[in-house]
Amino acid sequence: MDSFSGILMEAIELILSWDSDVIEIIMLSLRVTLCAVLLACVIGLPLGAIVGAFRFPMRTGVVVVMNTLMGLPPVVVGLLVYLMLSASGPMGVLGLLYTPTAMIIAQTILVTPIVAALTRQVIEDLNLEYSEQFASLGVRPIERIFALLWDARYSLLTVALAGFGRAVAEVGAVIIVGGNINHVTRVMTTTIALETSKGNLQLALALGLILLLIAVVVNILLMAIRGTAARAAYV
Amino acid sequence: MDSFSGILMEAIELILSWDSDVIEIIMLSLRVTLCAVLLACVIGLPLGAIVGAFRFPMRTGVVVVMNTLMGLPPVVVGLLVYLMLSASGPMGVLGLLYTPTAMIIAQTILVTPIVAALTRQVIEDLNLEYSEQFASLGVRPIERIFALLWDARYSLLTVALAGFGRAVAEVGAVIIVGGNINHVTRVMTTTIALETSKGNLQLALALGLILLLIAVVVNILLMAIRGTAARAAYV
Amino acid sequence: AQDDFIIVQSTTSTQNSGLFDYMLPMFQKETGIEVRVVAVGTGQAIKNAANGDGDVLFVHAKASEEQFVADGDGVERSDVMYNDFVIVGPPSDPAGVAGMSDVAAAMVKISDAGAAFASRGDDSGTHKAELRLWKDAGVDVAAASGGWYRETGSGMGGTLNTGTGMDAYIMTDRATWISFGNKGDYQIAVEGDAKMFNQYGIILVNPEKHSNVKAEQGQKFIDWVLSEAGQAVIADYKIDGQQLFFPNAK
Amino acid sequence: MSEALIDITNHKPAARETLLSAQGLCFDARGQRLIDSVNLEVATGRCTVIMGANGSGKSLLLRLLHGLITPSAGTINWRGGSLDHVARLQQAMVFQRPVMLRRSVAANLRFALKVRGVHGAERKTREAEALALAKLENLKDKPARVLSGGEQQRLAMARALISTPALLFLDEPTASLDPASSLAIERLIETARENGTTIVLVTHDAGQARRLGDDLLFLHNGQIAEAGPVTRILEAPQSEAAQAWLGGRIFVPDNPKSETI
Amino acid sequence: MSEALIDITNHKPAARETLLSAQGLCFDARGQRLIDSVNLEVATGRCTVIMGANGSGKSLLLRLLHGLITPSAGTINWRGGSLDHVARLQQAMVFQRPVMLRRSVAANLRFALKVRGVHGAERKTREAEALALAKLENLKDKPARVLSGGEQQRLAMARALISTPALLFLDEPTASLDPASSLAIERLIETARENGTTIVLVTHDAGQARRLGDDLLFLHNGQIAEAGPVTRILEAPQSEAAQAWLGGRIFVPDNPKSETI
Ligand SMILES: Nc1ncnc2c1ncn2[C@@H]1O[C@H](COP(=O)(O)OP(=O)(O)OP(=O)(O)O)[C@@H](O)[C@H]1O
Ligand SMILES: Nc1ncnc2c1ncn2[C@@H]1O[C@H](COP(=O)(O)OP(=O)(O)OP(=O)(O)O)[C@@H](O)[C@H]1O
Ligand SMILES: [Mg+2]
Ligand SMILES: [Mg+2]
Repeated sequence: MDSFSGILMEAIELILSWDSDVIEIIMLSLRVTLCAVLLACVIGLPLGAIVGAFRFPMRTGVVVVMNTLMGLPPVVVGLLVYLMLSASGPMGVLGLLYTPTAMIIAQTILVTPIVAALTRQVIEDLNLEYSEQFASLGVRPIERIFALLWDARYSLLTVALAGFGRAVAEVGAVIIVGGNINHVTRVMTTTIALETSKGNLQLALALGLILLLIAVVVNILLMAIRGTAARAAYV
Repeated sequence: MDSFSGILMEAIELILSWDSDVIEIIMLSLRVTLCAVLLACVIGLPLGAIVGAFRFPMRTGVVVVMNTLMGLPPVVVGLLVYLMLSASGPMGVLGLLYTPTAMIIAQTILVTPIVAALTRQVIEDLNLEYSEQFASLGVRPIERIFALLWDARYSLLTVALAGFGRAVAEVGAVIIVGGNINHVTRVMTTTIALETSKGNLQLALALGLILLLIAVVVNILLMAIRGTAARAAYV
Repeated sequence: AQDDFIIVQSTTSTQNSGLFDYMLPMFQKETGIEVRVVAVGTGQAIKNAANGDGDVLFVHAKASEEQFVADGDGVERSDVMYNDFVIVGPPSDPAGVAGMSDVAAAMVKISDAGAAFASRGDDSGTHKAELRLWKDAGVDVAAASGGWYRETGSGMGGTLNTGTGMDAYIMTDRATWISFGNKGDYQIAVEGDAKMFNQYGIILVNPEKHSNVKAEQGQKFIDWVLSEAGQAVIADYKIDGQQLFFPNAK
Repeated sequence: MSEALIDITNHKPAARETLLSAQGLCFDARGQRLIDSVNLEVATGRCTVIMGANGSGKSLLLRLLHGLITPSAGTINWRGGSLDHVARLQQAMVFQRPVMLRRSVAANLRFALKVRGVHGAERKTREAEALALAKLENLKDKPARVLSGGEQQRLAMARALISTPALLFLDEPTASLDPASSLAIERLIETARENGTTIVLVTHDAGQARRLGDDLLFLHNGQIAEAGPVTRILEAPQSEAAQAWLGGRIFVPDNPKSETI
Repeated sequence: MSEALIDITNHKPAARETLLSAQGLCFDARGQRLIDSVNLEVATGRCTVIMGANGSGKSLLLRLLHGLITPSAGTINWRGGSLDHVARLQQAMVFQRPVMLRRSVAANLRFALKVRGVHGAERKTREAEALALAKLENLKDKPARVLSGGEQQRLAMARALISTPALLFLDEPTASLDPASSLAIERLIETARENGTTIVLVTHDAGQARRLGDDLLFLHNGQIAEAGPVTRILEAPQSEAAQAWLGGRIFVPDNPKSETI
């Protein structure tokens, strides 16, 4: 075993020697992650906003469930999706097991509660300020949800980034439903797990660094969009 | 293979047949998770609040880094902690590898960025309202951080729960630094992964359900505390 | 064709050795069939195959494999190749077993010395073989679990990472060991006992039970692996000049 | 609708259609009765002024009448029916502390129109009109939340008027306005009345009450201490509460004594 | 300190120590010059009134002088030195829109004392005094954010006074107060002056300016249009801006015409 810093050095070197296999894996990681986060936002943002903006019976129960589901164990989600998509499962005929689509489904299930629960909190705080004004204007429920989401968009960016962070780093669910098949469903995190189990710790760390770099780039892009927009319109 | 619902039924049955080994695993899971979340809050809340409340050079950079670190891959964190704590690593002499302490360290590293990044957003939103009043009162930076954290405590509860969700469901890091050693470092998630690899899907799902139940209980407890306090003092 | 592929459920030890990366491109070149390998724990691989989520099962746990066929989940089991298990240990050799070839005696020594031993503890083929060896040696490891006997509940690679980190003895298959990248200064301590034989088998998943099984292509793969050409490819696969698997198809 | 103007001068409660009424209205919070058995009628076209000390419950009463909070007891009638979503769309309110959406000034106005399904060219025209009314043309692209206190109050007024409500609740709409803007806003209120809008106005300014109001409700500790025509109450209050309040008349702005200390 | 009272009557700028001064103060936002080359001096013990139309920059100027925002150009001097944290601790401000911490009324007051290191028995006494001053004893355990508009304004005043500042900035402190509360607040301001506190007051109420002010700054579009003794400017404004503003005198509250329309 090399020294700690030695391994880091080697990791950086490995990053510099670009490789077509690595690029393929990175692209699939990005595709799966971004699709899942997008889907999670499409479902989780309105859901969180509804729970955050309205009072209804059993609301506290819903909030507890949403908060709890932030702790869905990836392996459990992976297993459930596997059982659904397995040839002997109810959706087996679709033949989705061991495809990127299956991975997107699993990740969406994992990330949606995170997006929804955090959105609920953000929208609840904003709604405290807006609700009477909205009621006075006669804003209908759907418009209200959209208006709250729109006005909270800069705070919600952080929520989406939390979802992205979870999805991009996730391995437990995608390895079960994707199978970590070379050139088909191998992504960054499953590769890192594989190389770790092969004892190639340097390579695993190098890939981890690349993964973080990708996350940095995504974050910078989003912050840049936010920054420009904020300067123009937000207070 | 049983049907999907059959497996769920079996899982529930398994839960009902309580077992001393299972209890040991649950207690360790709770201990590791709660310690890690506590530590992550102790570090992440003030950190997030500082970045949320103050302007300083390179602040955007810090925000990007914080947001990015929400996507720290657990396996990478596990490896880094492993290399730090391994006998040949810089902190090898402490003999912490394959102890619950190592798992707490790894989870703290994973959860702290989540707590910090989300806290940053919550505090930034509140600070928008408070900052001039605080400046006028001559509130010193440290008091300011504490006052903001205190007044945002109900929103921050959701942040802490997001951290709890991540920690309680996490397997990739703890299995590397803890080793999933029976009776020593075996927790719920590593057990679920193990049973899955053995093909005992029913058992894995049953354990997953128990894990979620634990998360529900923790959530309900915290919501109850919040509910009572909120009725007394908060608007 | 785009979807001219089969799924092989296999184990991490086969995958980690690099054999598939070496062998499968040759098969695809010859037949045009892409082989997608899902490498998981032995138990999980068998379960997945029993669910019909694969066309071919390629593992090393003979008793379970025969049960798989007996349950009607598989068509027929064939021996493919073998390698052997070894016990690796730290250079300090706390139990003084280095160089031994009598595995039972070595295990007794380890147990008597209370030297750390890392077991996979995951019901995998390797784990089952290890338990059998302990039993032969007359050591009750269940009682020592959590003490010197440490069940890591991980795959072979994870157990090697963990075991080397705690200066424990570890039983592993030779192929995984040779290709393992995190050996540190570990060395093989015990090898050469006939009891440490590790047989791999291959089974076509029963298409009568699971209509989605691509029986034709799956059988083609099995036939190729068992053919002289396939067996030669297995024998040719070497790391650092060492042969990892020894073909023994009948 | 020009009848409404006549009322301003003769200040007599005319027998006319009741637009909004409340019976036995109560509101409790934290175990305290904050609004206590309020009965009232607001007739179409009139301007009802609500006065009372700080904390007497004026804003709470408006929020109850506007249906923003649910009464603990009592009923509210709107045109003889109940106060539902459709009724709310015919009302508007200017809050004591304006709530500005995190958008530009124009977008704040646009939002109120969008909610009422006003689109396209009409929206543009009405938006421009409202900006002109509130003298906010120069500020229309600014984020609403950076406006000065008075500018925000004017924007809130414009946003409420833009929907041409049948009933307009105004909670101290000129509190932080300069005299010229106050004048402009009072003119706007009069114009709205001429167009048929009924007004319920909370103010601390007796002069304003006299200028704009027909009827006056004097609130004290959540109860109506006195109700009647504005001039009558301001000149000859009968309830102790109103007398005491007006006893602070040294500070009712139109008293010359207020200039010497 | 009783000298200060004399000034109220003779309204002559006395030659005394300058507490706060600004030279060439400018503030830009969104490419607009909002405060433009303001020079001013605030002498110890005096009450300087700032008037001007909505949006003329009164609140911005207070925030600049209080050091809450950084000027784009110009300098501010506090007792001849710079405006640092220590200086800020000697100042206090009542904002136009009070910011209430999410705590009880008493805790809001307590917070201001804690910040200044006042603890134990003294804190209790001063807290009780402040509650009494602002007539908030009955409300002391309520969450500050459910208070009525006027109650919040009184709490903000109490919170500012509790630290016995050398300089007190007041941004329309009586805008939403009833006449009796306004009187009480004006009394509080006078008491503070007697105790040596210098006042800078923004108001739209000419009567209040006359009652409380020594010097007047008239702001127009971010510039000082006119400065001088309060009575002189209110009676004989020289700048066009002030003339125009006072030309709306039909709405300056002490004009009897304001009662008839
Ligand atoms: N949610 C609440 N919980 C407890 N008390 C409340 C709540 N809302 C309002 N109050 C109290 O009810 C009283 C009346 O409040 P309201 O805002 O109606 O006063 P107001 O007459 O409008 O006063 P102002 O002239 O100061 O605006 C106040 O004392 C306030 O503290
Ligand atoms: N951050 C900002 N960005 C752009 N414009 C601003 C900003 N802050 C204030 N303004 C503008 O500056 C002008 C002056 O604002 P200020 O709040 O000082 O007015 P004011 O004199 O206090 O008015 P009022 O009597 O209504 O309180 C306003 O037109 C306002 O829209
Ligand atoms: Mg009010
Ligand atoms: Mg202002």
